[in-house]
Amino acid sequence: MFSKVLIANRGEIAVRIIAACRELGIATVAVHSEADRECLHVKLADQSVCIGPPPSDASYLDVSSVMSAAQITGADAIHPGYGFLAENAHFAEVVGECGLTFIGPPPDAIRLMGNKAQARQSVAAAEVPVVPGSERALANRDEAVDLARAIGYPVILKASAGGGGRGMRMATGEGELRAAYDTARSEAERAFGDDSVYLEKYLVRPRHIEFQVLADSRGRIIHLGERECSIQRRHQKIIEESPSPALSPELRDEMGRAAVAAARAAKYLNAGTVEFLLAEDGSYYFMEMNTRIQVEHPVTELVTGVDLVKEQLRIAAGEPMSIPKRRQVVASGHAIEFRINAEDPNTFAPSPGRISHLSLPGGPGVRVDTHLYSGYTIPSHYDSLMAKLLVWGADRDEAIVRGRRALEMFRVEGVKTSIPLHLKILGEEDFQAGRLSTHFMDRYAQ
Amino acid sequence: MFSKVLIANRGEIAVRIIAACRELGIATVAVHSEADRECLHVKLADQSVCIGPPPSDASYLDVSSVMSAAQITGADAIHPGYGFLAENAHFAEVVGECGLTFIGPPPDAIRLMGNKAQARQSVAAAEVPVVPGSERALANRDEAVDLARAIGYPVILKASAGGGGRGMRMATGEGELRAAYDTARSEAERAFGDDSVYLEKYLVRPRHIEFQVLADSRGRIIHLGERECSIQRRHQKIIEESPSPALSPELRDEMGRAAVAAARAAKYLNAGTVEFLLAEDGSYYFMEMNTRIQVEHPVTELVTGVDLVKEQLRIAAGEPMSIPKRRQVVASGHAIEFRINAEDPNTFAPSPGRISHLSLPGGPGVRVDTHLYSGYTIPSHYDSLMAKLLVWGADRDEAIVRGRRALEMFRVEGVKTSIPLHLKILGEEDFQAGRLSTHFMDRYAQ
Amino acid sequence: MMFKFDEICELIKLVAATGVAAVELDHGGSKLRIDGVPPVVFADGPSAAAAAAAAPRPAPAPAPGSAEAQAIADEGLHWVASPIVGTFYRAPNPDAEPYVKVGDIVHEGQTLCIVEAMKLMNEIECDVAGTIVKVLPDNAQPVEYGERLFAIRPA
Amino acid sequence: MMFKFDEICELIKLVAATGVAAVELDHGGSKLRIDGVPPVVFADGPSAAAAAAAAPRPAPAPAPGSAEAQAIADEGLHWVASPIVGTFYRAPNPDAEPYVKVGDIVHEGQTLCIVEAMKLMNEIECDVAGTIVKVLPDNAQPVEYGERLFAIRPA
Repeated sequence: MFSKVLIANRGEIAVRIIAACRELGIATVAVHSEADRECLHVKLADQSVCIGPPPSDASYLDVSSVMSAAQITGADAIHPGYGFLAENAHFAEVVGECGLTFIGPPPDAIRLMGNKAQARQSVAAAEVPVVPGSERALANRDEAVDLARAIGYPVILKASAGGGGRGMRMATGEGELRAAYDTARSEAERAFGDDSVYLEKYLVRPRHIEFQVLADSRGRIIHLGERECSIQRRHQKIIEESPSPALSPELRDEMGRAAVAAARAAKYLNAGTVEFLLAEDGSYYFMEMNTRIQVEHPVTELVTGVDLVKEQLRIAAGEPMSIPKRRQVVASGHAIEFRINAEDPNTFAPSPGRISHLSLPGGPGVRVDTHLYSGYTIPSHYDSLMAKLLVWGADRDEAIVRGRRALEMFRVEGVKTSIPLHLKILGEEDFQAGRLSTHFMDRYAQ
Repeated sequence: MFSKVLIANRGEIAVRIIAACRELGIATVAVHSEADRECLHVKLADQSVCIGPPPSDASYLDVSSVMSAAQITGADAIHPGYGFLAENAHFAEVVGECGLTFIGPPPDAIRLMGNKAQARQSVAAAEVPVVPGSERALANRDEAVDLARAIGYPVILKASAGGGGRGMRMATGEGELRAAYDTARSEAERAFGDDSVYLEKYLVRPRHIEFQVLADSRGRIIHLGERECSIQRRHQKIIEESPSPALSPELRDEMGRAAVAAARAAKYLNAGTVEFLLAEDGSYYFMEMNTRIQVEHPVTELVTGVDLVKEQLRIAAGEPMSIPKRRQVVASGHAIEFRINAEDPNTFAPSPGRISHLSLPGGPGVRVDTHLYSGYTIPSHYDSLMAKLLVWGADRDEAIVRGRRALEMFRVEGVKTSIPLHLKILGEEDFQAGRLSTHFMDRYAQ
Repeated sequence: MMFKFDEICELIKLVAATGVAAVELDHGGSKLRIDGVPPVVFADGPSAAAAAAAAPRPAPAPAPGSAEAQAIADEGLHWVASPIVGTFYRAPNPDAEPYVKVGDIVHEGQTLCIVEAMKLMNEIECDVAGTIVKVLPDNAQPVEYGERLFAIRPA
Repeated sequence: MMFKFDEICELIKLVAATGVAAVELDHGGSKLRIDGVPPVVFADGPSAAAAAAAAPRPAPAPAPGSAEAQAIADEGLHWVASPIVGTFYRAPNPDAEPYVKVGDIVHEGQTLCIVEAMKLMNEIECDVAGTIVKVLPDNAQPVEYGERLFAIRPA
């Protein structure tokens, strides 16, 4: 096992990694920008090094500063957390070249999964379903019609050069598609100066379902069940839960096997997440693989009892994962995560500032991962996540009422928080009934 | 279910009960003394009433003030927590006479178990083992010798009028007993003015093992496994854990059945705890039954997933307990509780004062039940318990390393705490090996 | 130095523990001053700063939310507070006249009101001679321990 | 100074921990004043406490634990801080003379030291003309970003 790990991150995930290291008897080095001198991870680590000014690109994203900090402190491994350098294949390579261990997958796996087209090709070759479509630009209208007939309606036309919803046209039948084809092309031309469009199956109200996988150097790859992350706004997850109210044991088993196959195809090692879109008809499609520990990993920890960050450390050190081979990982109960951001609950505008009063919820089934303390000033330079509130209940209903009471007992003064938004979502009949989709948050669109 | 519950307690247990009430949709009334205006339970409850000056006997122990507070707020039930009025049969009776529900056992069960001799007789009649002995004063030395022969050595002579260790004499054989008999009598005479002594089997290094029971109005009585509470000082528990490292599944089953039999003999209702002494040879003896929720109840909650306080509320409201009948309550993993007191870790002297900085541990397997917040002043009028730190691990070893890291990440400034004591205990080889007894803390005696 | 380092530490701890406002020493050209722990002030609304200024809490304290008690505080008035939790009644029965009303001259030992607790009618007596300036709770209103009932201008 | 540095540190910690408002000492021409942590005011709205606590932090701050930096602060000196994380070297190689030593007169652009990071030797240049008053890190000592390396009295 490592003797000293440098944590190339800040805030709650740095604190989380310190906890795992301590439990394994590993010394920790915190790095921090000038804006983070008072951040909790700096106070809790065994050593700390200031690596740069407040902007991330000159501190947390600066490979050379992070590596220097590792060298002057004698760390033998680096945990990147999530964000910042976590999915930077070049960084992972540099760490290895300097003779240290990168706590994450091999650079090649990061690189493969970081390229959407290559990732899609790689998992499709492993017979993992991908969203059916043309991938390449369509030659003409007839090709679109033929393809749509093959994959089934509804379909969506997207600008090859596009993004942000512009140049996108949905069609539920052939007539509509023929009409939409020209519109989409001219929109694409106007918006991007390139009129090529491609076609994909359109998923009406898909759910975001992701599977946690673990792969060790002994060739063992397992999944630890799913997390449903459909409650998101502009692709930012807000609430995650496990198990998903939409999965039958059979579907879970099938998707889990697909996730393991995707990881195997990437020659994956360490913890990773395979994201799927789940259509209303039960069909599912690979979206992408995140090659790092995720913000919402505690949801899986709560229902499985597995400490994912400790597993990361064990796997990176060349040990087998600690989950007994004969024991199937059995999820028990239901867990929900609420991301508590320092932001206005209505406008979503960031609300940095000083925490003048703090009282965290406790009691049964409550977990709080945070770097907050009373008197701490949330800097404006980084993301607004200030705490993850997690609840566990014997079933989904208990998790929901527990979530409500924990949110009510979570008292923060000095900054605006997303707590009122979470309470609003919990009050929605659709949420309570588990009727979720990635469009859930549209109801709150301004 | 109740619509409004008054909580006749303060501090962390009042906060714990508020959490349970909120999860069941019940409004809460906090009561508080003048010293507790700023206590967290007052801030978190829906309503609060000041019931008296700081001393407990004029506030939290004043039946009339508590009842008046219930009446002016329209509460329909009272939860007594632990301590204060929790095991006061008269109070339970008054609550009933006023047309409110006492959330606890019937007054008769409280009264029966509150009388040590009657409790012993009652459970012995239900074939629950009690410490063998004479119960009454011995007539002469020969009676002592005969009795000792019957119950087996070692035995202990105790002053009938005694207490506090004076007039107590241990004997490992007949010769020793004959010699000790006169000494014990004359010591008893000198100490208490009464030379009568009785004899009991002496347990060499007993463990304190207690079983959590639940009984509902449908006649169902179950146990939820044991807690080992051997780490105690002057009968004050310091660390509790579940399961006990000393119990085989067979012994657990047998003692659990004895605990249920004891509760049934008392016509018990609601949550209660049956305490046993477990001798080194595996024999066990009923000590007493605590007719209330206990400080250490979260240990059981962590390994079973059952919310005991919510079960208390359901049972008191006449509902069946929510644990499915066909589902055996299965304990999973290992839980340890550390009582964090505001006291000097070496002298055990209370250390009231203002919390100038607070940062609670989080992350996997950590639960904190507390009423602390940064800026809160711990009053000197009440007990020194300021937080209960609980950890869960997949096994005892994980629970221990997690306990260590959580204690290290628990940062309190402004008062002295027992955190260093806990770290010292965790470092003991005997603790790590599970070699526990009620004499464990003797090594730290001053 | 007049004090050793350890002694100064002890003094600081003592000041903090006892809650005294300040200790000042001036001896032979040496000076030592320790200001005590400032009171913690809680407030729900925007009046936090104002509340912070009003540091020392008078005993008995005004009931939370009792705005009027706050408004007419600090005028040299004497306050009669409820010694028990219960329901405040201004008169011995619903049809009777109130025991006292604003402007009445009262003497020590005179009954001012009843606070009912546990079906017992507790007569609250006046502990000062003077004039009733204010009756704070409404009739039949619940009152908590220490809640202010009457403001009296001592004679 | 009447107290040693460590003792003052202890006093500061004690003041913060106990919550006392201030400690002031005046002895034999030496003065020490420690103001406590400002009181916490709980409020929903913008509060005075929040503003009071937002004490301006000087930039670049002395590295934590850098006692000497603390001791000779605030004397109108110019500080040269490390722009990178790495290892501090006073000379271009182990056998060479240091680039500069205390008392040397330096000019803008002059090399003062090397900070090695990732096997690269980064020459740190002087950004002011003046006299070297202090060299803070020892040779071959690791330094963090913003850590003070030299104190220079500007010419």
